[in-house]
Parts: sequence; C-alpha cells; structure tokens
Amino acid sequence: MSAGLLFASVGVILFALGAAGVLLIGHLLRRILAFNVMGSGAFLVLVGLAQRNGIADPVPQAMVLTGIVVAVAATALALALVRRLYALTGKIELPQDDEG
Amino acid sequence: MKRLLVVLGAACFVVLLIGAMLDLAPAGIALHAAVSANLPSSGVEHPVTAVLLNFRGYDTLLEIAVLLLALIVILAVGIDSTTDVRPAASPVLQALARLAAPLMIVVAVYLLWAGAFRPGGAFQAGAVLAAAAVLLHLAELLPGWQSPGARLRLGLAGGFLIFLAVGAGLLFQGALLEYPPEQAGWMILLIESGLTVSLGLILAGLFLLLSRDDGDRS
Amino acid sequence: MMVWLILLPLLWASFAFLLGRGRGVWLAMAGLLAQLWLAYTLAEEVVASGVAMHAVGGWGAPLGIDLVADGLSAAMLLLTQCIALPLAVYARAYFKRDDPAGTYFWPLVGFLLAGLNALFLSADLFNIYVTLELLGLAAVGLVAAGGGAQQITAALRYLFATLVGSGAYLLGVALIYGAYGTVSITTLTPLITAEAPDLVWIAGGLMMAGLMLKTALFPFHFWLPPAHGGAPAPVSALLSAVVVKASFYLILRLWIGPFSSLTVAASLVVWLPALLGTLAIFWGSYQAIRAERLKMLIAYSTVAQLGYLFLIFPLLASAGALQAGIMQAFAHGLAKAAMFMAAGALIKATGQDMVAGLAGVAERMPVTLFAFGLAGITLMGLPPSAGFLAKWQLIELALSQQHWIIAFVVLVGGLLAAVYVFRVLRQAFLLAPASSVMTPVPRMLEWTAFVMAAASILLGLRGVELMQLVGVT
Amino acid sequence: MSLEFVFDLLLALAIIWSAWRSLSASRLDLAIVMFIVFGLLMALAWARLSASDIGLAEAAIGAGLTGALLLDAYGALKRRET
Repeated sequence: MSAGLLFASVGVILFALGAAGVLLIGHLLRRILAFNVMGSGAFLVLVGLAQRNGIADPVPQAMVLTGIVVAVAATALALALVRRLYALTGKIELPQDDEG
Repeated sequence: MKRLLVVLGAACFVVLLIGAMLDLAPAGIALHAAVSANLPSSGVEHPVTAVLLNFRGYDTLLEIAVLLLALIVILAVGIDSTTDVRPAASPVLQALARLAAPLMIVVAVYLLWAGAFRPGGAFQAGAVLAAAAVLLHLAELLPGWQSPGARLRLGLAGGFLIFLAVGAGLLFQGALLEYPPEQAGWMILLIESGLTVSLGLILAGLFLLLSRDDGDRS
Repeated sequence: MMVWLILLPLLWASFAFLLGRGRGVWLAMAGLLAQLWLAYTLAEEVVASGVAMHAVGGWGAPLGIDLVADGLSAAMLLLTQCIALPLAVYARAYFKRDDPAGTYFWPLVGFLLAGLNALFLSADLFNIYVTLELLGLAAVGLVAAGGGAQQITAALRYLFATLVGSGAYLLGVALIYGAYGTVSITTLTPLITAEAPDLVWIAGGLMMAGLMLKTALFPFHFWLPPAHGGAPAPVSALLSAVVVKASFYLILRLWIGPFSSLTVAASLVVWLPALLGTLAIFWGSYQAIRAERLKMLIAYSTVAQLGYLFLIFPLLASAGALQAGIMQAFAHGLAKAAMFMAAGALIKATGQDMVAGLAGVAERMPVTLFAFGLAGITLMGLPPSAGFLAKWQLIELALSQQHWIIAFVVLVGGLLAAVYVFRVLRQAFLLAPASSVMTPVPRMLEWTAFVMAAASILLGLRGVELMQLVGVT
Repeated sequence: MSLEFVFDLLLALAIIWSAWRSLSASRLDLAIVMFIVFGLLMALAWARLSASDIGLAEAAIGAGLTGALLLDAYGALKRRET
C-alpha cells in the first residue's frame, strides 16, 4: 500500500466520521468541527488517491488549497451565525421542530 | 435508533469505498505531465503556483470571491455589539507581539516572492499577515473592527479587483486569464501581491469582525 | 461574450461593496440590464450556430477549465437574468432605507448571480464545486442578513444542508479525479462510457445525493420551507425561482452527460428520482394545504413543484423529456417569483403573514391578487400557461411510453395545487373585518409581481422557441 | 515493511484518533484543542504526500486561523454564560 492510498483511506474514514458527526451532533460549535473533519477527509482522498502511484500531482494539490480557503470562509460564516443565534436566543443548538 | 443507523451506514460506506479504491486501475490521464510540459510558458517555476494562478486560475478567482463574500455576509449578519471584558493582555505578550509582527511581515514578503519557485505564494503569505494582525489584536495593540471604512473596503476588495481586471483585460486579446507567456511572470506577481494584501486583510477581518465586541471596550 | 455573464455580476457586486452600506442599486440595475442582453444574445447565438465554448486561460481541458454554453445552459442563463432584473426593481422598492436586511443586499445578490451564471457555464467538475459554494454561501447570507432568531436558525439549517451537500459532491469529484485523472466533463464522458469501475458508481451516488440535498428533493426538503418562508420576500423569490434549480440543472447535466452510461446500465435507478419527486409532490402539496402562514404555503408549494422536475428522469429516452423539464423550471421560476413578490406586497400591506388575515385584500389590492392568481394558474398547469405546456408534454410522453403512473401523478399534483391556491384566493375575497387597517405599499411592488405572473402565462405562447433552444446539444 | 511506512501508519492512526477525540470529547475546549492538534497532524500528512504548499496552508489556515476563530467563539460563549 502506497502512502497515497493509505492517506486516501484515512480520508474516507474522516469523511464518514465527520458526516456522521454533522448528522448526529446537536451542539453547533461541535457540528462545525465535524464539518471541518469531513472536508479534510475529502481533501485527503483527492490528493491521496491521485498520488497512489507515488508521483506528486500539482493539480489536486492546487484544488485542495482552493478547498481549504473555501472551508475557512464557510467556517467563519457558520461561526458568525452561531454567535448571532447565541446572542439572540442564548442557545447553541437548533430547535428540534422544523416543520413549523 | 438514528444513531445506530448512521453509524452502521458510515461503517458500510467506509468498507465499500476503501475496497473500491484498492481495486482501482491506474488513471488514464496524467495531468502532472501536462503541467510539467507547459510549466515553461506559465510564468512561474513552481508547479502548484502555476496551476493555482495560470492553468486553473479561474478557480482561484472564484475562490477569492467566496472569501470576500463570507466577509460581507458576516458584516450583513451583524454580531451583537454588547461589550464584554476579557483579561488584559500581559506586557510580555505585548512586547512579543511588537517584536514578532514586523518579522512576520518580512516572512510574508519572502513567502510571496518564493511562491514562484517553491512552496509558498499569496495564500501562505496572506495567512501570515493575518496571523500577525490576530497576534496584535490579542496583545491589544489592534482593536477589533466595527464597520470597515472606505479605505479598508478598498483594501479588502482590491486584490480581487486587480485579479478581475487583469483577467478581463486579457479577455480582449484572447481568453479570460490567458497570459502571454513572456508577460505571465510579472502579471502573476502583480496579482499575487494584490492578493497577499487583500487575503491578509480578509482573513484577519474574519477574526477581527467576529471578536469585534471587544474593540470598543477601552 | 459568455464570460461577461460571470465577470459583470462580480464587478458590480465588488463595487457595490466599495460604495458601502445600502448603496449600489443603480450599478446593479445597469449590470443586470447588460446581463439580460448578454444572455439573450447568447441564446440567439446558440440557436443559430450551435454550442459555444470558451477555454479559460487558452489551455483547454483537461489542463485548463472550459466554459461551455449549450441549449440547456443558455436556457438556464436566460431564465436567471429574466427573473433577476424585475426582482431587483422589486427589491429596490421593498427595502426601506434603514432596513438591516437590505444593508449588503446588492453585493450579496451580485455574488449569488455570479455563482449561478458560472455554474451554468462551467464544464469542469471541480470548478462547479467552487461555484456551488459561492452560490450556497451567498444564498445563506441573504437569508440571514439582518434577520432575527427565526431567520438565523433557518440560515444555519440551510448552511449545514448546503455544506454537507457540497461536501458529498466534492468527495465524488475526488474519486472521479482519482479514477480518470481529469475533472473535465467533456473529457470524462467517453472515458466513463468506456469503463466504469465500482468506485465511479459510488462517486456518482455521492454527487447525486449531495445535489439532491441542495435541490431540497423529498426527503431532503427539511431546510427549504423555513429558509424560503422566513427570508425577506425578494430573497425568497430569488431562492425559490432559480437557486434550487441550479443544483437540479447539475443533476440533469451529469445524468444525461458523464453518467449517462451508468443510468442506462441500471434501468431501475431512473425510477428513484421519479419516486422521490412523486413523494415531494404529495407531501409538499399536503403541507401547503395545511400551512397557516402565507409564505410557508408558497415555500411548501416549491417543494411540491420541484417534484415535477424529477418526474422526467424515467422518460429521458425521448428528447422531449428534457424540454418538458426545462419548461417546468421556467414556468415554476416565473410563477413562484411572482407569488413571493405578491406575498411580500400583501404582507407589507396587512402587516401580518397569516393566510387567515388576508380577508379583504381582493378589494384593496386587486393587481397583487390578480398576479397571485395568474401565478397560481401556471402552478396548476391550466392553459395557456407555460405550466400547462410543461405538464401536458410530460403527460403525453408518459402515455406514449406507457408510464401511466407518471401522467396520473401530474394530474393529481395539479388538483392539489388548485386546492392551496384557491385557499388563498377564497380568503382574499372575504369581506375585511371592520377593524382591519391596510398600509399602502409602493405601486412598484404590485406591478413587478404582475409582470412576472403575466410572463409565466405568456411564455406558454412562445414555448416553441424555448424548446428549440433547449434542443441544441 | 519500511520505516517510512510505519511512520505513515502511526501518523494515520494519530489523525483518526485526534479527529475522533475532537468530535467526542465531553469538554468543548478540549474538543477544540484536539481539532487544532488534528490540523497540525494533517499538515504533517500533507508533507508526507509531498504537498508542502498544502501543509503550510493547513497549519496556518486550517489549524491556526480556524483554531483561533473557534477558541474566540468558545471564549465569547463562556464569558456570556458567567
């Protein structure tokens, strides 16, 4: 097993872990952590799988750089919303009933 | 019940997907070869920078738009402006920040310049600039932002606008972001310099806007 | 030329931000007018001389990124600009000078439109991911801007849904790149047709699931009603009319493009979207019939109307199915924009959001109510509206392929739409209680809604041109 | 099995462990610290995949800036409570 494939497999596990976290965790700050873990997993798969023959490939590497910046933008936005919600309601969770 | 289902689903997904990855035949297309072949006409020597700012520069253009957009959304959502008190910064931290900040600016300039040949470039340089701003903020030498004034807004959007202007200007004599090979070098450096400043400001802004309730304390 | 459809909104959005809070209306108007002209010219060019292409950076796929405008993209671009310009006129009258929701409205709308136009033109899977994020974050920002706890909650739900959706999509793209070494749609299509290992099936499933979540297809619709129902009316109109269609467009594009060999190989797969679409029609209509708030009713109607778009998947063997789908996207886009615009005017006038509180508006605001009714006709699918054309073609195709169940669903869906539309109209024609006071609203709000609603009817008479455009591949 | 592979394997396990801890830790501050550790380990993994550009960006943006944003948010929530 090459390093690329090994880390791609780690990426798959991280993605599944993060996705399960986003689905199951109610606390919004923790859910943001889970989303970031999920994203990191996808990035590892992108580079790891492309480099499974051991040759460095700058194309997926550049894509991941783009992805990291997009992820931090999304994280900052999510944090702003969470902090706003907390200021307005004092809660860091979304209400259960959403069919209202 | 939901918990069990999700965990089981995730486990099956992991097993299936890793199994499928192990079975995979080599890819038919090797883009890294195409990158190496076209590197001489890209204007930079570092392949990742060439992909980021030339071959797939359009991705990067949109990505800067996403970053700028996130900052505007944070401004539009508005954070509560209630003041609260955080422990005062220690004099040691302040002295350290005064020393480190200029050093970090030098590192940023180096990273920007080095990006043409080796790992580095506008993103890393911008991140270092942002880190310097955050450090100064934590040492209470730089207040949090309330609402950015006209000059600051120009700084935030300037890098993106330079990128957009160069891309659009090139459209008139060819395709979007189609640099003439002999001029690609300085055009990319121009874009990257603008981006470094704007990325530094935006990334710092993400932090300074979110913690702006500390700004008007003193 | 098509590149300007992306650059223009980016430009006016940035300059609107530079101008500062609440500024940039006229910049946006000028930009939108130019965009409409560009989209129209592009559509004419596509009909006249076939698919248009632009290789960004001059490299060409697979090293560079290609922009491609075929009939499908040109039609979606046209729809987007057609809705955006009247909506901007409406929004200008809607937001008061100091409305916190309007402070950064123009930059956010500009980035949203840039994301949409870029998405419709892109022929590169990773580039599409970036456009999806641009679109998603701008849409979340518009829902949250200046809002209270209810809007922020809706925006957070929307944000996590859209982020998980694009995350799944991105993992799919990563797997595709690993398998073939390229993310260019044009390069990929023959490669996937030639050989598709198991990994590509997983990738396709991930991408489709992610995009369905973003399109709010049943059972992934949970985030849509609070977000579309809670946002300011111009934002709801934009989100319901075009934003959810963007991810539908992508599903369609991938389904008939790179993944077409997979969907042919597994013939049962084509029934999954149709089944979910059917459930969406029934569940969305049921909730719309029960809804107490006017904007929630319209938002659930969106859930139902999106269902029709997914009924075309088992029929895609005939060329007409694509045209029926796009016709439905147009009909619903124009009608739903009109409905939310009318609802915005009604809510401003009556000062409340309950369906029960609409008594008397027929007398006081006939234009707005007429607009609502016309839009309702399109949603029900009565002639001569565009909705009729779409549904009629869908039924005809279903019957010719002996899928009578689809024809049945379309008919029942139309009846259910009639129930919730008439619920509103009936209430509006009741006499107002003596105590009710109505604030006058700007004329512009009523008339822009009316123009959109009329367009959704009149498009039915010009359907041939649209179908001809969509046919260019 | 080469020494490099053993190192990669240990790194892989450490990454998964830190990710798991950052999602499962009962204390929020610990969870955030574990997330920053996760980011730094990821930076190491990028270096092992000969992607030092990403390594630099991950350390600075992924672990650094995101970590600072999270800690700041945690601090704000904490201060409001008391």
